[in-house]
Amino acid sequence: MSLETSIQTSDKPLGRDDLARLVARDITPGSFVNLGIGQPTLVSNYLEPEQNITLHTENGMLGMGPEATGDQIDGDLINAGKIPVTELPGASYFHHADSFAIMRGGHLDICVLGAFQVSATGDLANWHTGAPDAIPAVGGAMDLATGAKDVFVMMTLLTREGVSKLVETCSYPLTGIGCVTRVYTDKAVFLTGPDGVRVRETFGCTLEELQALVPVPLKAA
Amino acid sequence: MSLETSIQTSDKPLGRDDLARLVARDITPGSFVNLGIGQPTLVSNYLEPEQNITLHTENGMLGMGPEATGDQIDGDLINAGKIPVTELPGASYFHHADSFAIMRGGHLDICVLGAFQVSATGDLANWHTGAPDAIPAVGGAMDLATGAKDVFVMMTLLTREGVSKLVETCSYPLTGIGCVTRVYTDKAVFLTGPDGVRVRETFGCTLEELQALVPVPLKAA
Amino acid sequence: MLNFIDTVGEAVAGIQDGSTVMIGGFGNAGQPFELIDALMDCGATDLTVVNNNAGQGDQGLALLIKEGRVKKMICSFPRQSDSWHFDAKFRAGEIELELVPQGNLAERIRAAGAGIGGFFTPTGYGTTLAEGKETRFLDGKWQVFETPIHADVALIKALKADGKGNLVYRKTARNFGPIMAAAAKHTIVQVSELVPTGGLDPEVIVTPGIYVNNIVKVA
Amino acid sequence: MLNFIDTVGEAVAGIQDGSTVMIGGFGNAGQPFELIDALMDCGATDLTVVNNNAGQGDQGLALLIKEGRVKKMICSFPRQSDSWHFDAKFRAGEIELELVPQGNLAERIRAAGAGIGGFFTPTGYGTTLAEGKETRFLDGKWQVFETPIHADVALIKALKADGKGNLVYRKTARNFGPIMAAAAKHTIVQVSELVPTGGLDPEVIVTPGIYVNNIVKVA
Repeated sequence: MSLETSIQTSDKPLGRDDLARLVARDITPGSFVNLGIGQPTLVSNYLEPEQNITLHTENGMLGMGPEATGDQIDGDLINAGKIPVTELPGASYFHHADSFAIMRGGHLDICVLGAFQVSATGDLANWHTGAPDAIPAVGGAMDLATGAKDVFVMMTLLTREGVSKLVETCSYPLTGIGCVTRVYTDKAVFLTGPDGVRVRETFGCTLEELQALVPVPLKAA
Repeated sequence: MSLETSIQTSDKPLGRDDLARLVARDITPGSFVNLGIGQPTLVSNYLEPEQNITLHTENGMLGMGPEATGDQIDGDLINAGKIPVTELPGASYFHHADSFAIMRGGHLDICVLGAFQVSATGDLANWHTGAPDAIPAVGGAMDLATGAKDVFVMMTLLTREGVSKLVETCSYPLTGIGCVTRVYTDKAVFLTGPDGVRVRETFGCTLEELQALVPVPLKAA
Repeated sequence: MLNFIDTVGEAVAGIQDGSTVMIGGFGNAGQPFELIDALMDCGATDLTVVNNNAGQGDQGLALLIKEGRVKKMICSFPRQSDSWHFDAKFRAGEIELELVPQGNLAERIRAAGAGIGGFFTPTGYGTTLAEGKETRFLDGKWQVFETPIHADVALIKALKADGKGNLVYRKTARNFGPIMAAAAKHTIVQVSELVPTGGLDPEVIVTPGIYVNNIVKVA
Repeated sequence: MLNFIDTVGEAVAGIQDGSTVMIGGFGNAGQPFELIDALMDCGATDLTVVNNNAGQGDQGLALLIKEGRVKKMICSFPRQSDSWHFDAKFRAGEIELELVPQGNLAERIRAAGAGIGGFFTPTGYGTTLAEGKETRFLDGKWQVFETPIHADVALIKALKADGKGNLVYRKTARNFGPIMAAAAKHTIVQVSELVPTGGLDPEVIVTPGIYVNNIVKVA
């Protein structure tokens, strides 16, 4: 058995929920975590109470609970995606400058973000396609990318057109430089850093097959 | 009757309490005020409830009440001079950065400070004698001098040696530049500004007699 | 000077053409809808508006933009599924946009209130949003120089005010309210409840009354 | 990581020689006397201490200074009627002093916690305390460049903590506690009362537990 197959941990690509479960499992107990809008929000469904994870939302709260339903819905209690959420025991509220001081001061252990592209050295592009007619919107993405101790990205490895989003150099406008430490995709988990890309595990492909899809040199972690 | 005598409002120099009463009377109703350590603290004894003045203390409070006595004394409730004080209805507490943001952000209407020297253009020296063996201590003096909309000084006009503390140029190390707008002394009230010194009123002397004591050109306000 | 005012119309009556107006809220939470409607009615135009977003749907800030009353938006997240009025004005070149990372937006507003003339932050370094800005290597990181955002007026929403103008907020509706109140020359607050002076615990007040000018109770 | 610890000795046991230690309090209000005594007992030396003052009387920080454990003080107001131990060390040239205007001290500590690499402030411009510092004309005023004060450890005092490490304070004893908790790598808190998680109203928490590492209840 080759080294490549030894890191294949699933016989098919992971779906969004399986990937979210994997990210959730990888979060160190006791961590303070911010989950970005979109796919990263799914991670909250798979955090176990015994992990004692505290969720931060940029709009001024620590101790955010699951999405609100029915009578729980309260327009004054929303997450960064403007979706009604709930409050867990031990939650706290603060204003926007204090909330971003938590992010920018390096106090969050992990943030999980979506991405358009990630470079081999961990540059992140997730806020702007660069299309000339696009109206840009950045929100808290740059603050999270720069401030969190670890930045995890969740994305499909390929675009709909089959092009790798893990790239040598981002062609989309950057969100942050050298900030991404892990990339969770449907086909593999990548560890990014100044020394290039290592592959922790693959899903439904060998490292060799993965390398054929990705334009940056890969090696097993 | 000469112009000089028309601004003499007392036939003798003012005592500390009379001066404090005068400062208190001059504070616009509804103002937010910080009273420095020492002589300025006396002003609080003469503020009338109907003036609706809110006192700020740099160590984290708005709505400070009079000095605490007897059972009111609480070690957790002190003023900038570390003297136990009381809390008025409508008071609020905040941390040190928020407290100094109030001062530095220009939100206080008036601060009243003591001084070693004030220059003709409103430079203030009140934190350090400059003596080589003196141990310096600055506290919040520079923040107040720079941040408050109006800086009133309360001091005796002359040192014990009879030297004017209102000077052409401060010889002591500065606290702030061009910040003082009024100087309340036992012998006169001075208005300072970029155009020099005007005298609003004198106590126990004529403007001419005052001019003989002070080494900067004076004119009536 | 603190004033308790009966109607939102009177509360915003002093806002001048050409003003910079901060508007609290993140999404709908903390949006002072009634004050924005009153600003719409009062006719002030040529406004620079500071808000996290650039209006949603057909109400509030979105209407101000639609009616051409906003010459410039300073915000972090203008593009949303229902930001069609902003989108149309922007594509037509009829509104200026200063796009600011949300943390820089918050910190720049805070700086204005706290008397800070400018600061360095790592956020945005190496991105198009930092183009042309001064950079410096500090604390082991490249950082970008950012300046305070001052405003003539802030329109914010709080839960309660006491007789001294002290404010408390509710849950994530707090968001930009406290820092905008401190940054603006004139702060106008709509509250759900007025309580007597002494009716708020001094330990829990979020915005001291020193930052508040006009208070209007909204049903 | 949050730990509830039984004794002040264990709470401070990890403090290394050469550390920068922030100590809360303004005068006696908010001084964590028991933690300072434990620091005295634990033997750590060659310390840089950040506090508003430089010790008073014959207790707490004054004793640390007397025993030669503090190589440098960063403070705004060292000279007091009863600061004799600091005065003696300073006159003997045995302690270094960085004298900082109190508002700069607070803002520099806040900057460290908030990830700000430096800022401009008018405070101190034209004075000896700004000598040699970069200056710039901003917002119509000359301003001075100031840098964050980071610390290895903060020792602070709060009134209550819940099971998540959230803190509330009491009256003017709040002072430097919240900003020091955010600025230090490791924050050690003595509290008068522990309450269950959920026992503090989320609206009134001053220091969220994210800033807290060791909590010890002091009788």
